[in-house]
Amino acid sequence: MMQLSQDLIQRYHDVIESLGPEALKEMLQAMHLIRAFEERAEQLYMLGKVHGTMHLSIGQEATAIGAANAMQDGDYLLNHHRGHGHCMAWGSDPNRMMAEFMGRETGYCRGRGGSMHIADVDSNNLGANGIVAGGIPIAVGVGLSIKMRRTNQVCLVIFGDGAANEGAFHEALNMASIWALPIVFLCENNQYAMSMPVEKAFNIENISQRAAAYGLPGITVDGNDPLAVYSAVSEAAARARRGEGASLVEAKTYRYKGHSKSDKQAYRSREEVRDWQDNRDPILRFANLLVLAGVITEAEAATMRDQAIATIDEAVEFSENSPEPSVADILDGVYA
Amino acid sequence: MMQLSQDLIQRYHDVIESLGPEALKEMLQAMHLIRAFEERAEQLYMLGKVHGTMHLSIGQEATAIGAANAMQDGDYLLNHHRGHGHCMAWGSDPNRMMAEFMGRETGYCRGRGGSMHIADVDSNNLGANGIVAGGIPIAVGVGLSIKMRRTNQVCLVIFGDGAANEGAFHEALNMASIWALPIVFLCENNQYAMSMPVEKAFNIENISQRAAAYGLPGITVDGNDPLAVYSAVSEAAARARRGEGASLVEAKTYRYKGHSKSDKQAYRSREEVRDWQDNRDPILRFANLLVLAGVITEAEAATMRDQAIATIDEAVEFSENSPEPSVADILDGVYA
Amino acid sequence: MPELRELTYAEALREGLRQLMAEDERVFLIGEDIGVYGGAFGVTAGLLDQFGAERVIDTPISEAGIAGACIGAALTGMRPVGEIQFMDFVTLSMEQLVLQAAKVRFMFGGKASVPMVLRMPGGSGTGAAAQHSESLENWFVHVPGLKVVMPSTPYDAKGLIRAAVADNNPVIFVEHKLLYKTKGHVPEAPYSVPLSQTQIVREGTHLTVVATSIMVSRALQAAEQLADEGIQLEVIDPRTLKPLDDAPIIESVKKTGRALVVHEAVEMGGFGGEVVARIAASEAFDYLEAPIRRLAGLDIPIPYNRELEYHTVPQVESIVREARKLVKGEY
Amino acid sequence: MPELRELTYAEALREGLRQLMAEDERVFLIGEDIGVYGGAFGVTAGLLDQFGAERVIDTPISEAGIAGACIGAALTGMRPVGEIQFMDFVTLSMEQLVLQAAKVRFMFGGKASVPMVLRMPGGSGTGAAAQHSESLENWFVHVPGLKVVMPSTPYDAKGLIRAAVADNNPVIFVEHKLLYKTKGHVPEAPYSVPLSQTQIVREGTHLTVVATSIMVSRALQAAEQLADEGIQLEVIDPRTLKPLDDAPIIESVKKTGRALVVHEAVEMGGFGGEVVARIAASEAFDYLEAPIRRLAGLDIPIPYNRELEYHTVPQVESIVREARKLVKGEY
Ligand SMILES: Cc1ncc(C[n+]2csc(CCOP(=O)(O)OP(=O)(O)O)c2C)c(N)n1
Ligand SMILES: Cc1ncc(C[n+]2csc(CCOP(=O)(O)OP(=O)(O)O)c2C)c(N)n1
Ligand SMILES: [Mg+2]
Ligand SMILES: [Mg+2]
Repeated sequence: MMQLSQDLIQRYHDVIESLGPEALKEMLQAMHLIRAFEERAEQLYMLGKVHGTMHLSIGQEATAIGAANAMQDGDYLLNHHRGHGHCMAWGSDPNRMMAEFMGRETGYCRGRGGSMHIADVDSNNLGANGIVAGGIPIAVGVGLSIKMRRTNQVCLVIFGDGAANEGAFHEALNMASIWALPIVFLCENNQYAMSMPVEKAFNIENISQRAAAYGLPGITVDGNDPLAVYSAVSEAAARARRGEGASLVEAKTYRYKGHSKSDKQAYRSREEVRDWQDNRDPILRFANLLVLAGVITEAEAATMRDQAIATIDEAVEFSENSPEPSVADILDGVYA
Repeated sequence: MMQLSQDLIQRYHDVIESLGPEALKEMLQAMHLIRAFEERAEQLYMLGKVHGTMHLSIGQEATAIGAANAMQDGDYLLNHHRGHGHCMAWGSDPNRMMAEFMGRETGYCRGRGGSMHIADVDSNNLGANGIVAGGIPIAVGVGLSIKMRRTNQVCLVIFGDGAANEGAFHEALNMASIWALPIVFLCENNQYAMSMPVEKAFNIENISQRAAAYGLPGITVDGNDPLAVYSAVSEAAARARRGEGASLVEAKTYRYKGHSKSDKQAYRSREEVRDWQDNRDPILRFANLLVLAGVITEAEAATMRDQAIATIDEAVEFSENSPEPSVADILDGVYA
Repeated sequence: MPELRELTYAEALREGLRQLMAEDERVFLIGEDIGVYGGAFGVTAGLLDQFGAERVIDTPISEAGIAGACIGAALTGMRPVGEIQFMDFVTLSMEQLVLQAAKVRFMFGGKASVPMVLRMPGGSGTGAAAQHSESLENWFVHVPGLKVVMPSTPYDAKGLIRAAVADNNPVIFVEHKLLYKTKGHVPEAPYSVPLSQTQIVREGTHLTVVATSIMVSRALQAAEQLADEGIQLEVIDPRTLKPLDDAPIIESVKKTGRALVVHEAVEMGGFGGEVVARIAASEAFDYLEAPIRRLAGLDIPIPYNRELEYHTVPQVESIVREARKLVKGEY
Repeated sequence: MPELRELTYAEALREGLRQLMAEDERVFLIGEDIGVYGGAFGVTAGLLDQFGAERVIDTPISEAGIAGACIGAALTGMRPVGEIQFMDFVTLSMEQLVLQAAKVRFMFGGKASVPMVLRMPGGSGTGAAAQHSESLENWFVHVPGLKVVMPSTPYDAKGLIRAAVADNNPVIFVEHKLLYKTKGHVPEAPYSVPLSQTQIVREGTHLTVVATSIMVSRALQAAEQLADEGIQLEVIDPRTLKPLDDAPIIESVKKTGRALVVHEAVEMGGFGGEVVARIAASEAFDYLEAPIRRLAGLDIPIPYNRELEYHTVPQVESIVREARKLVKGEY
């Protein structure tokens, strides 16, 4: 187990207190679940049981969990292609997620969407998105709608570092700012956009600096620390709920796996990956923290992974027993 | 005549010295020419002698003249819909500009382009543009090409405040920054994008602040002062020529006329317009400065407008005597 | 007989929008310069005063943002009506419209809907040159999940905007700059013209002319002229291009044995091909007495010069000429 | 007989690009992940090592910027070859391509040229779902000033990329994901396949099948199967969709009396309509013995599920079925 200073625990004291032990435990458990889901997804892919591609967020679980836990019931989520973690953190049912991944009729999208398009409209999860930055302008509309309907909701929109160089990012952040929309823009900076390192794609230190160009607050946090993400997103959401408008939060994290199924990863070194895995793994770190803070025992920590795997085993079974969509229904669901 | 302090003259001492009396006189004369061109354009429009629309830059002549004079032979220009002044300042022939405006075969674009598309490829004026921000990504390509061809050119791209909210602005400034391209981005902030005041479209004080989001230098200058624009653009161009990359210059100015032919201007007060006309007119101010600085006499100043009008009279005559394009050639010039 | 109330196409749209907004709080307008300016073509004039800035939203120049704003609002219970100032600028909204608005419902297994309308004026004829005169409707016709509406009269404009806003799908609503000032009968009380209902605008026996938007009135003028020569055109206006109600077209061609499709958009790759292909594949094939022809925009950008611009797209004379040739077998 | 050298479609493109870059310093590549990654489909693998980062430029995810970069460079003496990672993302480049690249020359009175190529893979079949499987070529066919090329074999891929780069106009170069790994004869020495030269891929007497891209090989397989039944298909590949060399198509239909147009893109509003309309308007009309039909993508977004995806676009079986019906008069 890694070392964690008492100092750091002190720093977290408030947020640990406010979340309480149950929530903290659930957060860790959920991080395990995300990882187990994605490790299984990769396996299924290797076994030829799924078709298409997938984008794994292994190593980035803290951002998803920290952010989702900072939001309230009734809030909206828009996320992106590397979205399994975001959906799961938002409370999606692993069975229906796995079924979607496996293209089954019981999946969230009846097998029409797949890995990149998981959505659960009933829980205001407005979906992952196959288009880089595709969800960002949509968030503007969600924000407008919240304002016009005078509800107390907030929209969380998650995207990668690469997305911050699309024109859509620019237009949307500006609109959100001038209209003071209740949106939290969360940039999950995992250091690469496919093969493009942030150092080459940006001539600035932190992507959160871009907030100033729109008159928005911007902050960069450790994306491998669920509590840091939780705090920053909570503050941004609170600001939004107070009617003070949007914020840009940047969470710096790292993806362990290739960009998608077929990535040789020639653009980075094994050492770099190993360094993040060994020294900054979000699950290990958080488990460690909770043990040191007395929230869970080492024994409890040790069982969580297995529990997660068991849940995923069930999800796979559920999916494998689920029917494929019928070709007879192929024209369904295009028009309302 | 307006008052101008000796103080201000002192401030301009260096730039006045470096440009020299001939150039300064020509600049003033060119400002008169732009205004005369556009006043005539408006008249012709009213008389029903032209079809289509036009965007007049009356009141903004200083930006065009200051910027063009800061550039060198061989440099590139890309500009926008309100571009008569930019083209003229770049040295375009008033006859061929007017002929284009009037849709004649002798026009720069053989009557195919019209007011919004005047270009003079021979002088590296790559054209006005009917699409807000349309020229900005093109500047990236010009910058890349200069770098690859290892010439010592610079690309000046001019656009309005409204253009700075298009996604294209964002993508292009970032690309120009990460590749250190020899581009001067000149934002001609005339306070409105059609009916949209900058205060409503932006939640920041100066558009030049956006430069920081890309790691570029940004500066805001008085766009009604040709020497201020000249200085800022000169510095940006020099930086580009030294291989240090792009800059964003914002020139604050004001358009006197409506956005286009059919603008009731309900979005601003007559007083506001009159205030700019009476107290900050770029031509009056610059003439004043040159008289006070002893560059021209009052008598000379008094004749310049008439000279400009005479030139434009000729341009109209040239155009009216020019043939219309022939319908037989309608398919010409689509493909190379 | 009481005199029929007349409105312009722009007024008809405005009245339709005003009634919709008054009835349903979820309907709002968003676009560039639609507020105090009243829209580049005046369609929304006065609506800001009536409904306030929260429901008549002026945007920065951000066409992707406008489309996104409509989509997000539509997904969460509102009924946005966006405006793209000139159809040309929708080239900046394509990702949002085609990859998001059109597909979200299907990708989510039929579990979301995007009830939005995006209005935009297309067409040439105002000297606005190549970047302000596009007719891109067939791009949208090619996109599953979108509907495409193109009214040709004030009456239809008012009725179709109502049906479009009531529809639970993203609707691309294509207006025409030259139609805005044209007048026609428009009842004051709200009414819908159903989507996907092709209309036979004029009955005739010799040639079926399928025309869209501004070309409908030109085809009617051509029909008047040809009637003097004893040639009777049947003029058909699909009004909704997607989903297309093609039955009346097929029926008509079965009757006339000849077809000409007329639109302003560039011929190559245009909607005319779709109509021709529907006819050529149908049971009308056996009734054809002449080749099926299109008359549409030349394969060039719209020129600025007035005379060139005029000759770039079909006009009454050219419709007369083509129709006559087809009927007389002079092709 | 010496053995014919075989390359995959991706290798053929790479070899073509490599030769062009070696010969002409003005040619450079720009796109997302085309450098060290070698492109999402590996087309540019190794070219960074050979030509360096100044000529194989990795960009941020900025598709409008990529298009603009090509246009500006082309206007000022370079010959850029851009890559859009998936054709879907070109929805973000439409303004630059359609309002700038395509129109600049005409708007400037014929005084500028934009010699650029933009490569992009379209098509379904890899399980990439609705936002990564578009076939949008007909959008570009509809735009004056652009050329549209769509190679169906490794041989054509290499020869057409050379002709496209040599062309002084903006060329949209549409590849197909499923073709990248297909193999075929490709000579090593540089050669061009001229643009706008339609090819008769297989001669036959009963039915003219016009097919594009991946559908060419499916049509050929269908032809093999039908040959066993005594039905001889003539298979035609336009290769360049715009400008379209339609004469061989018309001639073929005059011979066979029947036509079927097959493409993957959605049928409605697609390129098939153009081909049908060309035939229906031509002198081949008098030779037609059957309705002209299209077989193309369903009017739905591409589904993720493998089985649904398969049934969304034409396959060998469906081509066989449609062709047989047309020849046997069972429509
Ligand atoms: C508009 C668009 N361009 C390109 C792609 C292809 N693509 C998918 S993900 C990706 C990288 C995205 O990087 P980032 O935003 O940092 O997210 P990450 O994958 O790192 O989570 C790219 C280039 C896409 N899906 N959409
Ligand atoms: C992409 C696009 N959107 C909208 C327009 C319509 N339009 C033309 S100029 C203009 C205002 C531009 O404002 P700004 O950039 O500030 O330039 P200015 O007109 O003030 O010089 C608008 C909305 C356009 N031409 N292109
Ligand atoms: Mg990333
Ligand atoms: Mg302005």
